[in-house]
Amino acid sequence: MAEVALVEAVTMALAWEMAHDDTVVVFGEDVGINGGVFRATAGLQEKFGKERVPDTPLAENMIAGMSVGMAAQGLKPVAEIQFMGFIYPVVDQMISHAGRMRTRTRGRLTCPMVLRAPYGGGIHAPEHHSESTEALFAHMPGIRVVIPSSPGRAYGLLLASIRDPDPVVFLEPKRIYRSYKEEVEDDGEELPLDMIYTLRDGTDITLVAWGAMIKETLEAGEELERQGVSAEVIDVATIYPLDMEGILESVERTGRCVIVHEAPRHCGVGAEIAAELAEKAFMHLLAPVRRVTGFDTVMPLFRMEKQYMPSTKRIVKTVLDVMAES
Amino acid sequence: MAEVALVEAVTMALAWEMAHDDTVVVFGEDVGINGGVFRATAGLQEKFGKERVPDTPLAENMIAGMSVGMAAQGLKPVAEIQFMGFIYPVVDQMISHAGRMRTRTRGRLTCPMVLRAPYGGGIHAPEHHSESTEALFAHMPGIRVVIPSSPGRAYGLLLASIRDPDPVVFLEPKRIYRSYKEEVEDDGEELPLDMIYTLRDGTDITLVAWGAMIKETLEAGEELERQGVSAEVIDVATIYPLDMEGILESVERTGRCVIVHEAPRHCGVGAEIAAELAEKAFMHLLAPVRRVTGFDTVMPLFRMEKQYMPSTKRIVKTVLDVMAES
Amino acid sequence: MSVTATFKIDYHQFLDENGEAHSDLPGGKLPAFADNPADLVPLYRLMVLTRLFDAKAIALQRTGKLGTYASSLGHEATHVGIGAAMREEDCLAPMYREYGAQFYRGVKMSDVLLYWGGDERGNDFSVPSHDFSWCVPIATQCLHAAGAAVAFKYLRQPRVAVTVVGDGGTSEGQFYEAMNLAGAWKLPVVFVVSNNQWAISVPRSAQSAAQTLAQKAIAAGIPGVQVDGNDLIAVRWAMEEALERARKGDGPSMIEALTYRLSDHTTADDATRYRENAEVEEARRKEPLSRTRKFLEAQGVWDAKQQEALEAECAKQVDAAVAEYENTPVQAPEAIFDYMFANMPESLKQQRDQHVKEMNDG
Amino acid sequence: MSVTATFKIDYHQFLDENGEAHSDLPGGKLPAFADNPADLVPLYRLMVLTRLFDAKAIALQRTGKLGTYASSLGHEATHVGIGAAMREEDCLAPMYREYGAQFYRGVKMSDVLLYWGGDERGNDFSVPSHDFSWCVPIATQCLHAAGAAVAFKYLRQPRVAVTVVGDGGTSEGQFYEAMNLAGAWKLPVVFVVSNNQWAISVPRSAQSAAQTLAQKAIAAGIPGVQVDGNDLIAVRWAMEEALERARKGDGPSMIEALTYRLSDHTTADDATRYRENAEVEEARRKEPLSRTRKFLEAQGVWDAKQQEALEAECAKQVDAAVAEYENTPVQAPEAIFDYMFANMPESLKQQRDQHVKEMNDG
Ligand SMILES: Cc1ncc(C[n+]2csc(CCOP(=O)(O)OP(=O)(O)O)c2C)c(N)n1
Ligand SMILES: Cc1ncc(C[n+]2csc(CCOP(=O)(O)OP(=O)(O)O)c2C)c(N)n1
Ligand SMILES: [Mg+2]
Ligand SMILES: [Mg+2]
Repeated sequence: MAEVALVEAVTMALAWEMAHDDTVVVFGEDVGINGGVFRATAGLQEKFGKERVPDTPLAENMIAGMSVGMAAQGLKPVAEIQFMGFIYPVVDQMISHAGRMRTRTRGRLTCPMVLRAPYGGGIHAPEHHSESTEALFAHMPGIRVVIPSSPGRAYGLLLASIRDPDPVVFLEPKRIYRSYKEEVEDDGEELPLDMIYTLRDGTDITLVAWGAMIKETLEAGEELERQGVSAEVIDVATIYPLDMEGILESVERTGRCVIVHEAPRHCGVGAEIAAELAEKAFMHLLAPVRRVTGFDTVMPLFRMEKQYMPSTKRIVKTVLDVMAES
Repeated sequence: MAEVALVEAVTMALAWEMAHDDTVVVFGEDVGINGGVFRATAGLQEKFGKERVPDTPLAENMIAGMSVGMAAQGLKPVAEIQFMGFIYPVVDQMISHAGRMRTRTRGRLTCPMVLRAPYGGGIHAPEHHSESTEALFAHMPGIRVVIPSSPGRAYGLLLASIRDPDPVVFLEPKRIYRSYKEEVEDDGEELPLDMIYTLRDGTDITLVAWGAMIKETLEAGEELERQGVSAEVIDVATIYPLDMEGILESVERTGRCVIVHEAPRHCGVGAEIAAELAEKAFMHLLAPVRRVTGFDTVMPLFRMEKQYMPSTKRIVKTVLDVMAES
Repeated sequence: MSVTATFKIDYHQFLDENGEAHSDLPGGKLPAFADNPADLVPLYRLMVLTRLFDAKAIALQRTGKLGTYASSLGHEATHVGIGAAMREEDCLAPMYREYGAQFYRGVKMSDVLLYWGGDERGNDFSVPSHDFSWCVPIATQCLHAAGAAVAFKYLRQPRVAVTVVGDGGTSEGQFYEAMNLAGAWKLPVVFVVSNNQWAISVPRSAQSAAQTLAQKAIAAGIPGVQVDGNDLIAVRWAMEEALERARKGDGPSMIEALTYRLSDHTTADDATRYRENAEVEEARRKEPLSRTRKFLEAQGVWDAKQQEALEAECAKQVDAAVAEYENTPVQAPEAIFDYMFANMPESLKQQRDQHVKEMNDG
Repeated sequence: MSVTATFKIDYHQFLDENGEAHSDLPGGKLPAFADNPADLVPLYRLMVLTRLFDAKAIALQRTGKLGTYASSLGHEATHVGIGAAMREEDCLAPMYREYGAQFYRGVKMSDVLLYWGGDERGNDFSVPSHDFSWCVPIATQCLHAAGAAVAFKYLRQPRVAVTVVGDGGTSEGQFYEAMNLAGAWKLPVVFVVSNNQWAISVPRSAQSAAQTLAQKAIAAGIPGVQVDGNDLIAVRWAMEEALERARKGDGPSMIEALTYRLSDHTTADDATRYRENAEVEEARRKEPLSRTRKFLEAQGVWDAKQQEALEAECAKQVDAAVAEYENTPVQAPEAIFDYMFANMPESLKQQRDQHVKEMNDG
């Protein structure tokens, strides 16, 4: 069993699935000899050849559109978009075709594709390199949006995403690509999609987060423990479809919820979760559901990006406010 | 004072502003001699010439990108996207540039552009012609999203949108383009953006809607009156930024809220409103906030589209459920 | 200064407007597939069927029995020429009016009616089961064809993807991106530009300063050629050349077929608003059916009696398709949900169950 | 069969790798702007400044004082050639490494440092106040230039928009859409393809089957030309031709400048992973500075002493810019919010006020 970082778990899952399924093809800008700008595809071209790991011309909409065509005709494309800030040209093909192919043709043609992209801020990157716009994809019918927050979940969820017969947007929290390693068995075992992962048990409040923000949220859980508040921490993992049963079960127990995400607040995925709670946990809520999120601004250039990112401190403070309100 | 339908009010506003501001240029696919596929630009090319009302080559991303360039260099582009189903190629230019130009350059360059598009279902149109994806734009920092629901508001809000120094996505509910006429004075008077419009006073529950769904929501208000429930009806009008003060004021009074929209439920704008209420109206809510929305599916082709669209009946039933819960 | 690259665009026509073979043919004769003119009769028959179907569909729309419909009037040679040149195992990624090509490949008239009648089942062709369905977002289908070609090449299948895009569609970046990819990767794909001179109300001249649309292939470094799109033989010939090239592994090509949209853009359009009748009349003189018929008659393989019989037979077939369409009951409420995912999410199941319940409760 | 259109792509070079004037010049001599070689000295000085600045910026990044930085090493002739040909009132829509062009137009070295140092104020050039700032999403700037050109044409201003895009960027649909619009509307805009042979790790040959990138102009029906991008005179000459054409109302054109990215893609890249040192060495022999210097020395307008003085002077200027950069305090917390809208929404005000409060509370 190997100790791997999140980005290495991605590579490991890609390699496993390529070795076991001939129809899996990995491609994108600079994924070949360069192994991807974050090295997520490092070594794959060497191992599987240029035809299975080709560099594409530089065009993201093209990458999405060709994936749709490949997926409809018997392949399992796993395409990389270099940064989420450059993913927007794919919106058209994803919403107009990827998410529709099955229902449009009553199941005659399908679209088993995965679009991978590193996302999120906090790595001192240039303009457009720190985006968190998962909510755009979560609003598209027919498309799963999956975000791992640990090496193990990166491995298992990516395998499940590739094997899923429908399109998946798989967003990788690049801030924690290499922040720590954990043991991950390279056994081809997938982890279930459409399901939350409870990372910390608690009784007073439920903290809901995903991606890199899991780090701050778990830290907040520790800090709150010290201050006498028992926080449950949930990794949503699949952003659409949401496992609302799982979240509700927790919130009904704790009676309180704070949702944490890096994306802008307005119409972020946190809004959907809070709205569902407002409807379905109404009788159980002891305090308002609050969100700790990015601002409704453009992510500032990196000199000030830390101010934009939800901090452990902001999470703790919000939780204490919520505790005080009930 | 003329009796005009909503689409005619759009034309009237465009003509007024073109007559009074030389920098306003109207363009898009088929907007010229054809006057737009819905006739929203009818007569403008004749009146203002080909240079001010040109047909563009067929490319939506191009329309958005050239608008950014025009707006940054002294013009006020008012571009039409033929249907919201074809708006997705603009996402890149809007999120990467239109919404960023001012903050990126610390105000040196700005982007006073308007992107108009008819949106919504219910007119028996072909595939891709019935989309309601306002939530995608509402999640983009720096961009206003405005939706009128009457001829008068179409006129006043479009004028305000063109005059606003920042980018506006102006979505026109095509199902009610010609469903009725009302008197609109062609006096160049704008209506305020960033503000709700209360269309019906009530004391028991607040119904929040926008666009064409205002019709069913008002009908539901009438029907509920007959059943002894006094419903306030709010037209949100500006989808981002939301006038949450206005909505909160009402919900704090009524203690109940149902939100209605045609777009898919998951991560729709209704989620943001419900989330805000869950946080800020917590102490005032007598019942869960419910949403009556489109399904999390692709809008079915038109033989079944009526089933998809929120009906007056579904709204009434939901309101009665909410009343029963408190 | 030196010249670093030179290019030319050829134009091909075999049959002129009167159905007479062009004097200046390559090798002095028609392509092999036209050696025996009787072999062209089935193609002509399909052109006639397509046109009669088209008229019927418009009539259905006018009487409220069909939704908006995109006519193929005037495009029959281009469309049937494409269909006839392709093999069954090839894959078509059409836009929204290539019925002639699709009928040749097995799509049923009732499929077309269902689709424009607002029923997804129109896209569920039993044959050709691997073809893409109609594609409304302009030019997006070009990338699907390129992707399909990636699959064929990767899977070592001797198949070719064919896509059709309009003159208007050549202004979309996706069209160019698809050709560029196809060129860079030498993909087995053929791009057909159906240049019918109009994109709704926008004339070809307003789309681009390029003298020909075929020259857009130069940007991708792939062969581009212009043909008379109302000449069945020219279209089929150019298609066969391109398909052969692709099948041999020599990569993609592009064909600009010059035709004319004799109808309104769709039944929702009124072309008299923006174009001169004289232009339409002029184009009508070049339309494909009469010239094909004249050619076949001159070759002695067709006559007025056969024409009459054909028209009667086509009318029957069309009526049968209409009956099939009209007798297709609406889908069950579940159908809105059931094809969204192979593994339906819990939340969607809940929406479905509630909806079905509400529909049943009336 | 007939030939319906023919095209050719010219290649221009005035100074060869050794700084010697090409034997086969149009009209037998250099362009007018080079009549007096001394006039080229300021351009050369700027090329040297740009290169020294570049080395300093990389050093700053290596020592943690700057973020990721995109080097312009090897592109100086292309960039300064562009800048020198433009008028003040023209408008540049750059990508992210055209410092030479931007310095010529008035952008300060400290602006560049601020931008890559993560501070928006780097985009707030006081001069040229109408130019676009750096553009990271590849090829999107092409449409801004086309839009700017629409504005200039509409406002009857004799101004031209200029945009620069990379060889990789020519694969993006936006590049093509912008050229196509410019052609169709005869816009005063010049597209420069800075073909430095690499798009990060992807070589030019993998981007497109097109033999030249200049021929992509043919798709848009606009003039396209290829020049030696390491030849300052060729770049400036082609730019002046194109600008003149545009200013006269004769529409857009495209210039492919052949150069080479001698550096890593950015400081975040390691080019040794994917390209051979031999190739880089070969390219280094053709780099622009030494050939310009040799030419000027041969013309008697430059010598080693001047060079030495220049380098000292540049070092001082660069140091001053670095000091200015390093002494720029971080913006106030409000700055995250204050430029989002002219009329700030209430909800954003609340977010701002809360954030400012939290920052003040520590
Ligand atoms: C991306 C996109 N934009 C706009 C439309 C609306 N629209 C439908 S057909 C059409 C014109 C297409 O013209 P052309 O490509 O020449 O094809 P034709 O209809 O003439 O066969 C337009 C603008 C669309 N379907 N898709
Ligand atoms: C739309 C988009 N996709 C991907 C990237 C990431 N990226 C940055 S530079 C680059 C390569 C650009 O190559 P080229 O256009 O040749 O310009 P060069 O950097 O060589 O000057 C890539 C892929 C980006 N910035 N924008
Ligand atoms: Mg056309
Ligand atoms: Mg390059």
